[in-house]
Amino acid sequence: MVRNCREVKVRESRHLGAWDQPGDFVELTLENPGWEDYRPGQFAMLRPKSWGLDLTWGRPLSISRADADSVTFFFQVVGKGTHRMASLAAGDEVVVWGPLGNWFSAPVDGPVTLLAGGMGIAPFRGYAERYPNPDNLRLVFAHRADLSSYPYQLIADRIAAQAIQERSREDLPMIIERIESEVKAAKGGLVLACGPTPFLKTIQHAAKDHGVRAELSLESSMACGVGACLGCVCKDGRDRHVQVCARGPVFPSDDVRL
Amino acid sequence: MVRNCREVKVRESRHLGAWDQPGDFVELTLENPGWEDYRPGQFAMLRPKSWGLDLTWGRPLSISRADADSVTFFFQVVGKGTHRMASLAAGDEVVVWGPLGNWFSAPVDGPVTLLAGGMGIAPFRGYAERYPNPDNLRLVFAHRADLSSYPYQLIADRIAAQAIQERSREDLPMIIERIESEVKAAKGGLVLACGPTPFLKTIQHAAKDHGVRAELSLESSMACGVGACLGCVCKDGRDRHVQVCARGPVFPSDDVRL
Amino acid sequence: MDLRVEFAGLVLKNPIITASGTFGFGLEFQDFGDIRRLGGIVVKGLSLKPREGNPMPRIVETSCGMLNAIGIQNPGVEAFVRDKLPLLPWRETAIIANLYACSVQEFGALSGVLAAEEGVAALEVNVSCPNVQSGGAAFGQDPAQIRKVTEEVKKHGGGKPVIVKLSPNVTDIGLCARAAQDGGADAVSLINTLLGMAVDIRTRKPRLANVVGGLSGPAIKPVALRCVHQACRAVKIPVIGIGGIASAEDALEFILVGASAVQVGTANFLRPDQAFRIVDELPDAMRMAKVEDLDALRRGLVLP
Amino acid sequence: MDLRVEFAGLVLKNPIITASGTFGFGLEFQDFGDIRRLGGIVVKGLSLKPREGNPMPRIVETSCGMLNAIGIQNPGVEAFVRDKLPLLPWRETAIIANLYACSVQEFGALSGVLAAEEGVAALEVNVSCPNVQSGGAAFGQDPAQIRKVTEEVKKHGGGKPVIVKLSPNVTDIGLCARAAQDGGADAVSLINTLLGMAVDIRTRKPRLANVVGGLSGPAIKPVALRCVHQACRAVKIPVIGIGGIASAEDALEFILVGASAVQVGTANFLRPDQAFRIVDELPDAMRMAKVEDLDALRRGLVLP
Ligand SMILES: Cc1cc2nc3c(=O)[nH]c(=O)nc-3n(C[C@H](O)[C@H](O)[C@H](O)COP(=O)(O)OP(=O)(O)OC[C@H]3O[C@@H](n4cnc5c(N)ncnc54)[C@H](O)[C@@H]3O)c2cc1C
Ligand SMILES: Cc1cc2nc3c(=O)[nH]c(=O)nc-3n(C[C@H](O)[C@H](O)[C@H](O)COP(=O)(O)OP(=O)(O)OC[C@H]3O[C@@H](n4cnc5c(N)ncnc54)[C@H](O)[C@@H]3O)c2cc1C
Ligand SMILES: Cc1cc2nc3c(=O)[nH]c(=O)nc-3n(C[C@H](O)[C@H](O)[C@H](O)COP(=O)(O)O)c2cc1C
Ligand SMILES: Cc1cc2nc3c(=O)[nH]c(=O)nc-3n(C[C@H](O)[C@H](O)[C@H](O)COP(=O)(O)O)c2cc1C
Ligand code: FES
Ligand code: FES
Repeated sequence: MVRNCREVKVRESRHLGAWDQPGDFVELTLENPGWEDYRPGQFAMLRPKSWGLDLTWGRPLSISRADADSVTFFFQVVGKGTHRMASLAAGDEVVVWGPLGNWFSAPVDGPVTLLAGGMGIAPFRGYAERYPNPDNLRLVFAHRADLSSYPYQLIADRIAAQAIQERSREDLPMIIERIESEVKAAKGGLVLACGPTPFLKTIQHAAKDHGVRAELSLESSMACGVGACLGCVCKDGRDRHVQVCARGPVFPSDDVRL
Repeated sequence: MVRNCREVKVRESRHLGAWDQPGDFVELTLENPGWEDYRPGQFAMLRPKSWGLDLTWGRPLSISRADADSVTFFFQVVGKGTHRMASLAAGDEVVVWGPLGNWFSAPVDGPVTLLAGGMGIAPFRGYAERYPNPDNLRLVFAHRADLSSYPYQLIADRIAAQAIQERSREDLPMIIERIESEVKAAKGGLVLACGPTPFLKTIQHAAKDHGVRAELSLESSMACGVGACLGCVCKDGRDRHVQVCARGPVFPSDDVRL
Repeated sequence: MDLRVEFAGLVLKNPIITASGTFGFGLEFQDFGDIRRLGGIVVKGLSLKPREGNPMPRIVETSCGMLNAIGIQNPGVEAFVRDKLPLLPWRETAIIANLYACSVQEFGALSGVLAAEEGVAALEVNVSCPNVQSGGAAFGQDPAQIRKVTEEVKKHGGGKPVIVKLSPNVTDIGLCARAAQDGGADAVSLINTLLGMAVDIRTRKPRLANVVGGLSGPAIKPVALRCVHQACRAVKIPVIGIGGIASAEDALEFILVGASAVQVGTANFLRPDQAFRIVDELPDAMRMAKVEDLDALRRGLVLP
Repeated sequence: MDLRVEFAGLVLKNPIITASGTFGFGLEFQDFGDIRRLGGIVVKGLSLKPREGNPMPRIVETSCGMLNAIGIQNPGVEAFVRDKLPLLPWRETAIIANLYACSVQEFGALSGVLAAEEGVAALEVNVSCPNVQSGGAAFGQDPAQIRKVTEEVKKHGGGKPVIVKLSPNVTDIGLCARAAQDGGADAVSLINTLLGMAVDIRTRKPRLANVVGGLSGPAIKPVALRCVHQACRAVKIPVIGIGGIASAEDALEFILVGASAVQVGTANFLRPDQAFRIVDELPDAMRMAKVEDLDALRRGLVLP
C-alpha cells in the first residue's frame, strides 16, 4: 500500500453549514496523492501550505473516500486549525501524509452494523462504497446538526440507514438506549463505531454486556501521525500505552480503555 | 488630525510585477479608515487579519495616496511579511494603524526636487497630487525594475519627471553622478528624498557639500510604529537616539546620521 | 462583572497592566484607546541618569515572538517626573515606575527620587543589569543580590509598594521569588525576557548589535506560565504574571495559576489597541469559561 | 558540495541528525524519505527497563511550538537492541542511542548494554530526570551531577563517543557544558526542552497530566541559538545544536555560532519528510548565503 507525504491542490471546498461559524461543516476534496488503495478507517494528516509556523501540527482527518482522481474529507470547525482549513479554496495547496493507521474489518459475511456519532460518519462513506455486499450493511447515525451537514445521504443511497437527531439534552437517554439496542441486535455480527468518546463508551459497554464483537475508532490529539512521538496514546486491554495513530485508530472494543 | 487603528477591507490588490515572485510589486488599496487629511510622507502599519501570531509585527508602508474613500499603498515583496501581504485579495481584512510619523515639508514657493529610489517613490504620489502648484515640482526617479512596477506614470502625468534605470551595477556611478548633480542644481530650493540608505547617503553628502536644504525619509525595522518600543531609532545630529517612526520618518538631512 | 483587583496596596480597576518597555509612557497609545481604562501602566525602564541605550539594530522578529536589546534608553527619572508623569491619568490608572540600575546604591537613589511622587502607584524593580562588582551575572540571577536590592528599594521607596520583576533565566525561579519576599517585596512580577540570540547567515553577524537580547511574545507563554505557577507556590506575596499574554483567555490562564494581575507586553505590537481590546474582552472570556469571580478563579487550579 | 562533518569520532554524511523522541526509531519515517540520507538518527530515549511513560494528555500545541510530557515511554534498551537496531541502516547513517536513567549507576548499566553494539555510533546522555537522591533537582541542572554521570557513561560505554545533552533550564549553560567536558564527554548537544506549562481555563486543569512539560519548536530557536553560542565559547569539545530548527537556513545559523552538527526535532511534525527536505535544501541554502564550506562557516561569526 502506498504511504507518502505530498503537496496537493484543493479541488473543491464545499461548506455544508453556515460560512465561518463554529459548528461549520466542510467537504474538502483534494487531488489524490495516490491513495486509491487506502482502507476505510484510515486517516491522513493535513497541513495547508498557507499555515505559518504558529500551528505546529497537521490535523488528522478520516479519509472519507478516495479514487484515482481525488480524496475527500469531511470536517467540522472546532478550533484554530479547522477554522483556518475552512477557508481553503480550489487551487490552494495542502501538505498531506497518509494513509495512516489501521482500518475497519470488512468481513464478507455480515451483518455489519455501522454506528456513527456526528462527524464520526466520515469514514463510513468509503466503507459503504467499497464493501462488496451492501445488503449486509446497516448504518445508525446519531447527530446534532442538520443532516445536510454530513455525508449521510450519500451513504443512505447505498445501504440501509437511519438517522436519529439529538435536538436537545433531553434526547440523550433515548439515543443511548437506541444505540445500546442496536449493539445488542448486532449479536453474531460485527459493530463498527466512530464518534465522540462518550458515544464509544456506550457502545463498548453494550458490546461487553451482550458479547458482541465491535471495533471502535478513537480520536486523540496528534503531532506526528506516524507512531513516532507517542503523544496520542491510549491504553490497550493490558494497560499498555499504544499509539492511536499507528496501532489504531481502530481498536477491538475489548482491547482498549476509553 | 485623525490617528487610529482600524480593521478595514481590501478594495483592490493589483500585481504590478510577475505574480508571487520575490521582486513582485503590488498596489494595495484599502477602505480609508478616515485618513484623508494625512500628510504626504506619513506611513501606516499594516497587519492582515489572516496572519497568525508567527509574524509578530505589522509592516510599515508609506501612504501613497488617500481620499475620503480609500487609501493606497505600493509595496515590493522582499520577505515573509510582504510575501504574505501579496496574496491579499478584495474583501480580506487588514488591521491598519496610522497615519504615523511626520511628513515632508511643502513650501509653497518652490522649487522642490523629489528624489526617489525604487519603492521610495510611493509617498511622492500623494505629494504630487496635493502640492498646490505642480509647476514647482520635479521628480527624478532611480529604479531597477521595469517602470510599470512603480506608480511613476501617475506622478509623471502631473509634474516634470525623469526616470533613470539601473540595468546593471555598471550604471551605478552614472546614477550617483546624476543624483549629485540634481542635488547641486536644487540649491536655493528644497530636496525631498526617499529610497534605500545608500541612495540617501549620496544625497546627504551632496546636500552638505553644496549647502542645499534636504529632507530624507528613512527606513528601519519597526515593532510598534508609535514611538513606544524604541526599536527603530536612528541617531540625530547630536548623536541622540530618536525614533524613526515618531520623530521621523522624515529628517532634515543635516540633523540625522545614516 | 466586577473586574477590580486589590493586592500589595494597589487597587486596580481590572487586572490588565501594560508591561514596561512595550507601552512607552502610555501617552503614545492615547489615540488608540482610553488609557484610563487600563488597570495599570508600567512605564519604560527608568534610570538615574538619561541613557541612550544600545546601538542599532536592537530588535529582531522571531517565530511568534521577538528579541530586543534596547538597553533601557530613557530620559532619566527626573525628566520622567517632570515631563511625563503630569500628563498621565494617575488618579484613575495605576502608574507604576520601572526601576533600572546597576548597583544597589543606585537602586536606592532611584527609589528616593520617586518616593515622594504622588502619581507613582508602585515601584517595579528590574534586576536584569549585570552586576559588575560581583562577577558579572545579572542581579536577577542571584537570590542574595535580589534580596539586597529589594531591601534597598523598600528602604528608600517612601512606603510605596515594591514589586520585584524576576528573570526566567535561572535554575530555580522559586528561590528568586523567595529572596524578593525575604527582602520585603510587596509583590513579584514575572517573567522578564528569556535570553536569546539571532544571527544572519548572509552577513555572518548577530542580528542584534548587542549580540544577545531578550525573547518575548506568545512564543514564551508556556515558560512564563510555568514560572508564575512555581512562584505562586513558592511565596505568599502576590504575583503578577507576564509573558506572551495576547488575549483575555491568556490573561485568565495566568490568573488561574495564581497571578493577582497580569502585564501585556509584546502583544501591544500586534496592534496598538490590543491592551484595550483585552480589557474589553475580559468579561466575555470569563463568561465563556464560567468564571464569575477572579478571586475564585485564582484559587481554582485543579492539580492531579 | 561537500556536506560531510567529522567530530567526536563520528563521520556523518551531512550535519542533519534527527532529535530524540521526535523521530521514533527512524523506521516510522521510511515511507517519507530514505533514512540513509540523514546524517544521523538519535533514537527515542532508552531506559534499562521498559517504561510506559506518563499518563495522558501528554502533548499540547502552543504558539510556534509544543509542550510534551511523554515521560520516556520506551520498550527498554534490550528490546531496542533486539528488535529495532537490526532493521536500521547503521552502516550508512549514524544511529545514536539516547540514554535515560535516574541514577548514576543506572546510567552506567545502560551504557554497558550498548557498549558492545556495533550498530550504535554514539551515546547521547539525557540528564533530564530529577535526581531523587540529591534533592529532586534534575541531574542536568547541577554541574557536579553532570560530571559524575558523564564519567560513569564514559567508563562503561566501551569507547563509544559520549554526547551529553544539556538542559537550558539553568542559570549558566556554560558551566554545565564545562562539567560535561570535565567528565570526559566527547561532545555536548543542546538544547533539550524548556520547562513550560499550559492550562485550560474551562476545565481549570493543566493541559498535561504531568502538569509541566518541555517546550520545543521554532518558538525556542532564539534561546537555543544563544545557549549553543555560549556553550561553544565555554568548551573545546564539539557542540551539536538543537532547538527549533525547521529549515536549512536554521541549521546554518547554528553552525555559524559554532555547532558541528544539528538535530531536527519538532520540525519533523510539520511534515514527516521535513528532515529529508532540510538535507536536500542545504546545498542551495549554502549557495544563497555564499557558504562554500561548513568548517569555514563554523569559524565565521563576526562579533562586534
Ligand atoms: C484519526 C482521527 C480522525 C479524525 N477524523 C475527523 C474527521 O473526519 N472529521 C472531523 O471533523 N474531525 C476528525 N477528527 C478530529 C479532528 O482531528 C479535530 O477536530 C481537529 O484536529 C481539531 O483541530 P483544531 O485546530 O480545529 O482544534 P484545536 O484548536 O486544536 O482544539 C479545539 C478543540 O478540539 C479538541 N481536539 C483537538 N484535536 C482533537 C482530536 N484529534 N480529537 C478530538 N478532539 C480534538 C481540543 O481538545 C479542543 O477542545 C479526527 C481525529 C482523529 C484522531
Ligand atoms: C516608514 C517606512 C515606510 C515604508 N514604506 C514602504 C513602501 O511604501 N513600500 C515598500 O515596498 N516598502 C516600504 N517600507 C519598507 C517595508 O516596511 C519593508 O520592506 C517590509 O517591512 C519588509 O517586511 P518583510 O516581512 O517582507 O521582510 P522581512 O522578512 O522582515 O525582511 C526581509 C528583508 O527586508 C529588510 N527589511 C525588513 N524590514 C525593513 C524595513 N522596515 N526597512 C528596510 N528594510 C527592511 C530585512 O532586513 C531583510 O533583509 C517602508 C518602511 C518604513 C520604515
Ligand atoms: C521592546 C521591549 C522593551 C522592554 N523594556 C523593558 C524595560 O525597560 N524594563 C523591564 O523591566 N522590562 C522590559 N521589557 C520586558 C517586558 O516588560 C516583559 O517582561 C517581557 O517582554 C515579557 O512579556 P511579553 O511576552 O508580554 O512581551 C521589554 C520588552 C520589550 C519587548
Ligand atoms: C515529543 C517529544 C519527545 C522527546 N523525547 C525526548 C527523549 O526521549 N530524549 C531526549 O533527550 N529528548 C527528547 N525530546 C527533546 C528533543 O530531542 C529536542 O531536544 C527538543 O525537542 C528541542 O528541539 P526541537 O525544538 O527541534 O524539537 C523530545 C521532544 C519532543 C517534542
Ligand atoms: S501522533 Fe505521534 S505517535 Fe501518534
Ligand atoms: S517602531 Fe517602536 S519606537 Fe519606532
